[in-house]
Amino acid sequence: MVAVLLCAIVVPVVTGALLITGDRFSPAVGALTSWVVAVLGSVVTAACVVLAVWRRPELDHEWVPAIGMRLHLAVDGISAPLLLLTAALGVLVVLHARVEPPTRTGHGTYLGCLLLVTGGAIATFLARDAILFFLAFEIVLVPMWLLIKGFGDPKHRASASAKFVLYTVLGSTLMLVGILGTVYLAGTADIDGLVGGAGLSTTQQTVLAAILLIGLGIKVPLWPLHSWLPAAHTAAPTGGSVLLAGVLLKMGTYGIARLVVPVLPAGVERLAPVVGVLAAVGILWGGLVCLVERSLKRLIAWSSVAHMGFVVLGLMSGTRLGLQAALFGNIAHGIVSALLFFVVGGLKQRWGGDDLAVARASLRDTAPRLGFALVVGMAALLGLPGLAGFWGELLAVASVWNPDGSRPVLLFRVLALAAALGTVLAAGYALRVLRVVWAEGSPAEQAAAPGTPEAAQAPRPAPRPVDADGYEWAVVGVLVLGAVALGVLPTVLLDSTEPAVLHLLEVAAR
Amino acid sequence: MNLGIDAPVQPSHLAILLPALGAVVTLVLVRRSSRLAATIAMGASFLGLFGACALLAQQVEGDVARSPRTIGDLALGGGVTAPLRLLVDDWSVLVCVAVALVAFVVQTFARWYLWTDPRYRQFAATVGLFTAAMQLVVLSGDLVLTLVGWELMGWCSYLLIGHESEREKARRAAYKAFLVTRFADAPLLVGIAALAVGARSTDIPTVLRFWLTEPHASATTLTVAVLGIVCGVLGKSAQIPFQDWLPDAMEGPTPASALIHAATMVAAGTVVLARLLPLVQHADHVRLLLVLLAGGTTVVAALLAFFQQDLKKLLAWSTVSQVGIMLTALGVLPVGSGPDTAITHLIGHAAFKALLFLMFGWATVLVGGTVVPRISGVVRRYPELRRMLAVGFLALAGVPPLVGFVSKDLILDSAAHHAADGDGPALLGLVLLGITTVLTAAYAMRAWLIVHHSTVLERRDDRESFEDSYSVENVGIVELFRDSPQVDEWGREIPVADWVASADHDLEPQPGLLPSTGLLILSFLSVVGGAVVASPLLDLDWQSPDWLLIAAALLLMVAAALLVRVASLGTTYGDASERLPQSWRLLASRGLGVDDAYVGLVVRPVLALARTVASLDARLDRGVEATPGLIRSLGDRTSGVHTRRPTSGLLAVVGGVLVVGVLGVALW
Amino acid sequence: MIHLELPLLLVAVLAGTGVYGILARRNAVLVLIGVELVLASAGLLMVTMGSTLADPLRAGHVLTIFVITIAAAEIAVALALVVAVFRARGDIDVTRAGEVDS
Amino acid sequence: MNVTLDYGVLAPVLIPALGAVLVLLVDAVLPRLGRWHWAIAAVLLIAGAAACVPAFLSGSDARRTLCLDATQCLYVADRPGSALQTATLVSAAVVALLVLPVRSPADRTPIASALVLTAASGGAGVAAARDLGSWLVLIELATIPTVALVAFRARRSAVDGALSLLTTSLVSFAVLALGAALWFAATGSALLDGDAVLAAAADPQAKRVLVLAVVLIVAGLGFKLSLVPFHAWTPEAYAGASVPIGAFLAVTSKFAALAALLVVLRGVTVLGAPALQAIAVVAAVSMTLGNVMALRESSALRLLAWSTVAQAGWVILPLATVARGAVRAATGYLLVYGLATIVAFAVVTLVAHAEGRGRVVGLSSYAGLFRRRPLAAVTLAVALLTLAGLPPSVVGLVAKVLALRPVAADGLWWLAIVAAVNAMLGLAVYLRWMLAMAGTPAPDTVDDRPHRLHLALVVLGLLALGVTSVAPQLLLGLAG
Repeated sequence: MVAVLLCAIVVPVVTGALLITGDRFSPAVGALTSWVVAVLGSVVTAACVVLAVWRRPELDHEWVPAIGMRLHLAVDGISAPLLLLTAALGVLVVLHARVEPPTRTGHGTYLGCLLLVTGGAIATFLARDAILFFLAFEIVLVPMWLLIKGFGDPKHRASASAKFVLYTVLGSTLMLVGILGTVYLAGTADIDGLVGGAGLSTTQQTVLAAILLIGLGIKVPLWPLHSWLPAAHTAAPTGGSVLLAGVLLKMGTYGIARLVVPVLPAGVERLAPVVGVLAAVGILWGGLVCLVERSLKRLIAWSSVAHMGFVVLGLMSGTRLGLQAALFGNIAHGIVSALLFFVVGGLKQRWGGDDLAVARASLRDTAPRLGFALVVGMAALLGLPGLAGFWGELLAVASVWNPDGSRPVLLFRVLALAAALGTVLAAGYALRVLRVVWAEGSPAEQAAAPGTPEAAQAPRPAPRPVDADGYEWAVVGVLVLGAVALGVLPTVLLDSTEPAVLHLLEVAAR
Repeated sequence: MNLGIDAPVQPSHLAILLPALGAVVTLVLVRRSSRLAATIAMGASFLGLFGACALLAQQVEGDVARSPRTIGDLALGGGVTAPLRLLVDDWSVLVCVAVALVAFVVQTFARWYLWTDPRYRQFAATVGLFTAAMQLVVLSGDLVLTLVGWELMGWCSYLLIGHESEREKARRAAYKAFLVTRFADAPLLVGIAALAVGARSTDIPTVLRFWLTEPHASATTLTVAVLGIVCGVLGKSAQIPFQDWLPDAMEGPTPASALIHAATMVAAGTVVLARLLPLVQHADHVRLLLVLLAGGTTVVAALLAFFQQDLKKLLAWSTVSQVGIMLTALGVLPVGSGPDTAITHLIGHAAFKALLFLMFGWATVLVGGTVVPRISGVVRRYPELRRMLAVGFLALAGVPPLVGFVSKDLILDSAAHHAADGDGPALLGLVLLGITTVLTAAYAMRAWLIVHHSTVLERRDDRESFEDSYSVENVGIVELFRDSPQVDEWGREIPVADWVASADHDLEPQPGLLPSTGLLILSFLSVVGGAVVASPLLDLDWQSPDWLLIAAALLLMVAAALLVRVASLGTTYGDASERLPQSWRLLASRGLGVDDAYVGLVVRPVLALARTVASLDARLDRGVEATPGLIRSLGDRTSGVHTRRPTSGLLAVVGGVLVVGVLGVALW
Repeated sequence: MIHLELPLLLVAVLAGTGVYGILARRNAVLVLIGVELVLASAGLLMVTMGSTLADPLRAGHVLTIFVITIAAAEIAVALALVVAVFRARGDIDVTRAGEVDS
Repeated sequence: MNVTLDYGVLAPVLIPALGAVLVLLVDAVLPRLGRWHWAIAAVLLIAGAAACVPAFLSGSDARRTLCLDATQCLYVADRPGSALQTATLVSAAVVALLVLPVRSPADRTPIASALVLTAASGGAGVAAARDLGSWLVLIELATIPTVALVAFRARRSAVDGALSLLTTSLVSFAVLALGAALWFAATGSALLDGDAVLAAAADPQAKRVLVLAVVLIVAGLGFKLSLVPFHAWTPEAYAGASVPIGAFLAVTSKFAALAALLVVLRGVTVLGAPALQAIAVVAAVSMTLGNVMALRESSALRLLAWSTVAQAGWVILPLATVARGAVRAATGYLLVYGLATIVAFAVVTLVAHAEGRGRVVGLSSYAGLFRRRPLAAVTLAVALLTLAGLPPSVVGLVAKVLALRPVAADGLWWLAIVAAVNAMLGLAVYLRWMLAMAGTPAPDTVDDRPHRLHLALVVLGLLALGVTSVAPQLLLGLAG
């Protein structure tokens, strides 16, 4: 069973590397072959992940004693949902690549990068050694950079990719500093062994927590460290956006939930008000920007800033409820943002741009399936019950209203109010999008659409059907189902994370 | 329904799930066929009604499952429990049946009304979901479930109001409805969180027990929480200051309006507040505020209703007013008494308001609109509308012995009793309710006089000649509105078409058997529904009415009605409000300009703030993007030092030795 | 036993002069001479200290000889390079090197 | 006085030293041997490296010889020292192999190979030297030949670079000599071991002199490590020298320099002294300046030079602390740096040999390398990512962890944050080059086949990077 753990990481990484290598030959390996290999790779990976989640094996092996890094992989209730999400999104983005191939040659590289990102994320969620966690954290960087740089929107990709990779590497190196400090002072790199402060003084914990939170905050992203995110999303190809929003951002909050909250409780206690305020500002900031943002893809990216604010708020409340809320919010946002980016990515390619100010035929008439998916996504975004987004936000607000006794209650109540206002803003921008894209317009304008200057100058690689069908509809449909399932039966996820959360906080409190 | 008390599926589940299931099946399985969609939707709705009736039967027999499970406890880490159970008690069962009934009638009517609509499928599904959400709120025994149903209703109302999204007005109205209610929901969310987290449970009985009996429960927190909940209720029930979304919501198809106004959306506020009534009674300041706002709304809305030039809008404002009555009723109750008066009014209102809306929908199909000039005299022209419209208006006005009278009188009675005990809010409520009763009678009379106006035939023919003529300029404007022979474009007289003049209306659209039956049931209930007060399910003191109060109210109502009748004499459309200044009517039809206030006070500032934030963020972004340039210029500056000459290197070496030496010796 | 002050003063003067020579001279050979002066000061310091300490290995003196040897080797290489520079450029001005990039 | 002598232990130093003589002798006997001198040199260097192998087998015991008594030995090769010796010799061997195919005047080959051998011998020796005298001699033995090696290219830029290198090295040597004299003055001993230091530390006056001595020595070695502000020669020399000699300067010399620095610091750390703030400042400034300058550099060789400056900062980063394992960390980082850099130079040599030097100088001339020479380009990319410390090159990442660990452990937060910022800047530097490789190629591509030996070395380098990425301990374990 232990082999499953290794396979879950090695299979996507090796398949990805092979695909990239295949592209280097001349003539390059065919697009279809690459795709089939990638699908196989991602499916095997997903199977491994499912097995690992089911059987919960553990691997603990010496790897690099020089830096005290062990090859320690395991699954628990906190990482299991994220692992499943990652594996599922890994399969979906690869499937979707058939519908929306990269705009230039290099299928193998594109698919390989997707797999590498998936593999890196899986490694991150599996890692139980703090330094190994950092290593896995870094694996996704270069492939993601390549995705944006090589396959992104030609207009923005140069600066966006640079911003992404440099910002993130700064964050992760800061995180490394924090991890190393913690590991050295605690005397162990084992994540479970670190839980509970490991005898660090409050000052030490505060400094370390600050460094870690800044580092991870860039990844999350926490306001005001967010400015790489909208740019990266605007430029990234659809698959890249999906992985970025659905997986990469989660690594930041997962890191906070794993390495900061339980490990440095005293430090978090001191910093919680500051971080909480930043998160709340992020919620409002993101929501407000979304109200006036004209690029649809950017708008979704901004909404991520706002939604990750809820997750961070939950984490900062210091209660079990808050942690549960954050973990739920993480998964929910993963599904919803992935869904939205698939839809919006498809729309952007069909429209040849994603400016909301351009008049187009209403989606509900021209492309009812895409329209339906967009409606579900937007409804989930504004936290509609019955869809995934609701529970995370509700629980986050509840946890922030009554934070842990060590937090300033009044301030946190104000934050809860701000978060509640954030849901109103979310409704504002989600419905704004629906009003413009889904409901407005008349079929007569459709004929004029291809002739608009925006459409003329954008590259149009292959004509796509007006509405989603085939793989695209399957991919989108699976995510819609996921969003509904999680919204109707939140207990499935909450039950799976609860024991781990209780265990974590119990050990931390000891 | 032979279900054991511990069976996993209870009638309460069925009442909620079946309409939702119908919606899902309609959306997922039905591709094109409206017929299939209608069958499924109506079937599901009927089964939901059946479930509700089964629940009622069980309740009456007393072997009902009091708190059935739903999806199980939420695992929240132990700090707060969320059992997510339903709560079945006397009044909720009654409301449940009323909701199911109205929903079923609306579904059948919509099948007729929206027969040619290409989006009928979505409409039917949304109505199903809407019903399920409302039933969830009605039967919810858990704050979280209440919130779930509550928000879902908001969403469904968004979809229904924006059904005809080709029209900008519909889109705007839908957007506005959702945003206004959502805005009011933010405090509700916080309030629910505060209540639940304080009581460490979201179970409503537990929450009530905690806040009412626990000595160390903070009164301030309770006040804040209840304030939040009342705020949410005011939003959903379209009370001041959130009232303006509801009249706009008339942009939705009429069946949707019937659903929103009669049994679901706006009534949900009453249901939730009735559930949490003990808490409201506990927080005295909030109760006063509630009475003030809801009572004020009843009066203002009734006045506005009187001035409306679109009778559908009149009905909308009347809903606002009537829901205000329910909320006021909750506010004037003495501590410890149940919400049964308000619930009675809710049920009665559901019946007659649904009836009125659907009848107006029918009338719209016949005459093409509900603005006064169009609908004036519709009853004369289509007598089949007469009886049921009359029942509806009488019930609305509160004429004995119709249901409106019964429930309103009970409310007045309880307010009077409580006011007599010296309760301030009750006294305030009594006064406001009294005014409203009179005003209600007045606007109901006005509406009836308009639809009953007799001169409609001639004007209708004028209009038809106007519409049929090829070029408008050939038809003098004077001729248009005079009882003159109609001419074609060459000035020749044209004969009045036979079918227009004849009384035979077979060619006019008629609702089918099912919708007609539904309307009949509704009108029946509007007449005899008052009997519900005698049921054992409601704890009402109906046997000892205050005859003096009834007499006074009736007298005032009759006086108002007479005044309206007198005022309507000699007007073009039988519209009593024509006697009043045009500017008043304009102001009223714009809802007192509250929409402008929303835009000016909330929308514009928020958008301005959003733009500021966006530009700030752009600045931040530029700051980040300037970093490479900064580094480059730093490099350029340092490159000035690197002359590539050995001497500069030597200088650096010596300087470095000095610096390092000083540093080393000083800091060691 | 002579006092240590005088030799140490000489060490300082030599080192200072050497550094001045290194910094102020443009002629490569003169720069070399500056370096030699600093090395001489180092040697002198070692000899001085070696003579005051009772070191069985006579390390001070040995070190001085080492330094002188290394300096000689360096100067050999340096002069060879100076010749090469002169051949390539026609002068041995250290401030003008690197003006043209190939 | 009896001095023990163990030739086996001394072999890593003696074999290349004698090898230099041997090469010259062979040249005297067989004057037309030409480039085969390089092969002889490579074999000898490998043999020298092989002589180090017992140090890694025998466990933790340091190998010592030339002992005066039981405790005082003039030659001690401990684990990090042996690692640096091996690395010095192996890298010199690789340089020799890289030079081998390059055409050059026949009379220069033996001299150049003898110089490489000599410098390698000095570098190997300095790692184990434990007394001031041999330390000074060996470090200059490792330095002076490089001046000649740079000048050998005989272009004007090479001569200029050599002059820059020479003047800086002379001044640095003067500083070193002064430092050595002060050390001697403070401790009264020519030995670089802890006892004498402890004795000197007891006397506050002597301690002050000792500190000055240490600081001067650090400054003198800073030149060799290309630390700011002793770095000015680096870009000139790299740009001037032939590409393989650039590799020699960038790798072999650095190993020797760190070995020399460690010898001194190892003696000082017994003081349990507070962190060497001077080293911290120098490290921070080196990293920052190196990266900033590299960011605006348009020549690949100069970029590598500036990258060396920045990496030197990373190398001495752990030495600014007194944390356990600082020495091992610095050694480990340098080993990884050396591996990555020599692989990068190997790729540049390959391209330069196949397409001409003009096609490797400007960054823009790398355009299309990914299409033109996928293998070389991928290898170079991996090497650059190793330097940047990012996966897929795990070993580079591990090295970064290794270097930051003592800093974080010691709580030098400001330094850690500067390092984090520099990790970002460094990535920008290397990504620039990688982006240049990804661009579309210039039309006038000279596409000669690369020399087989170069190709083999590049493949070997890629393999080495790959293997060490899977098992970084193979490389880092050398340092103990």
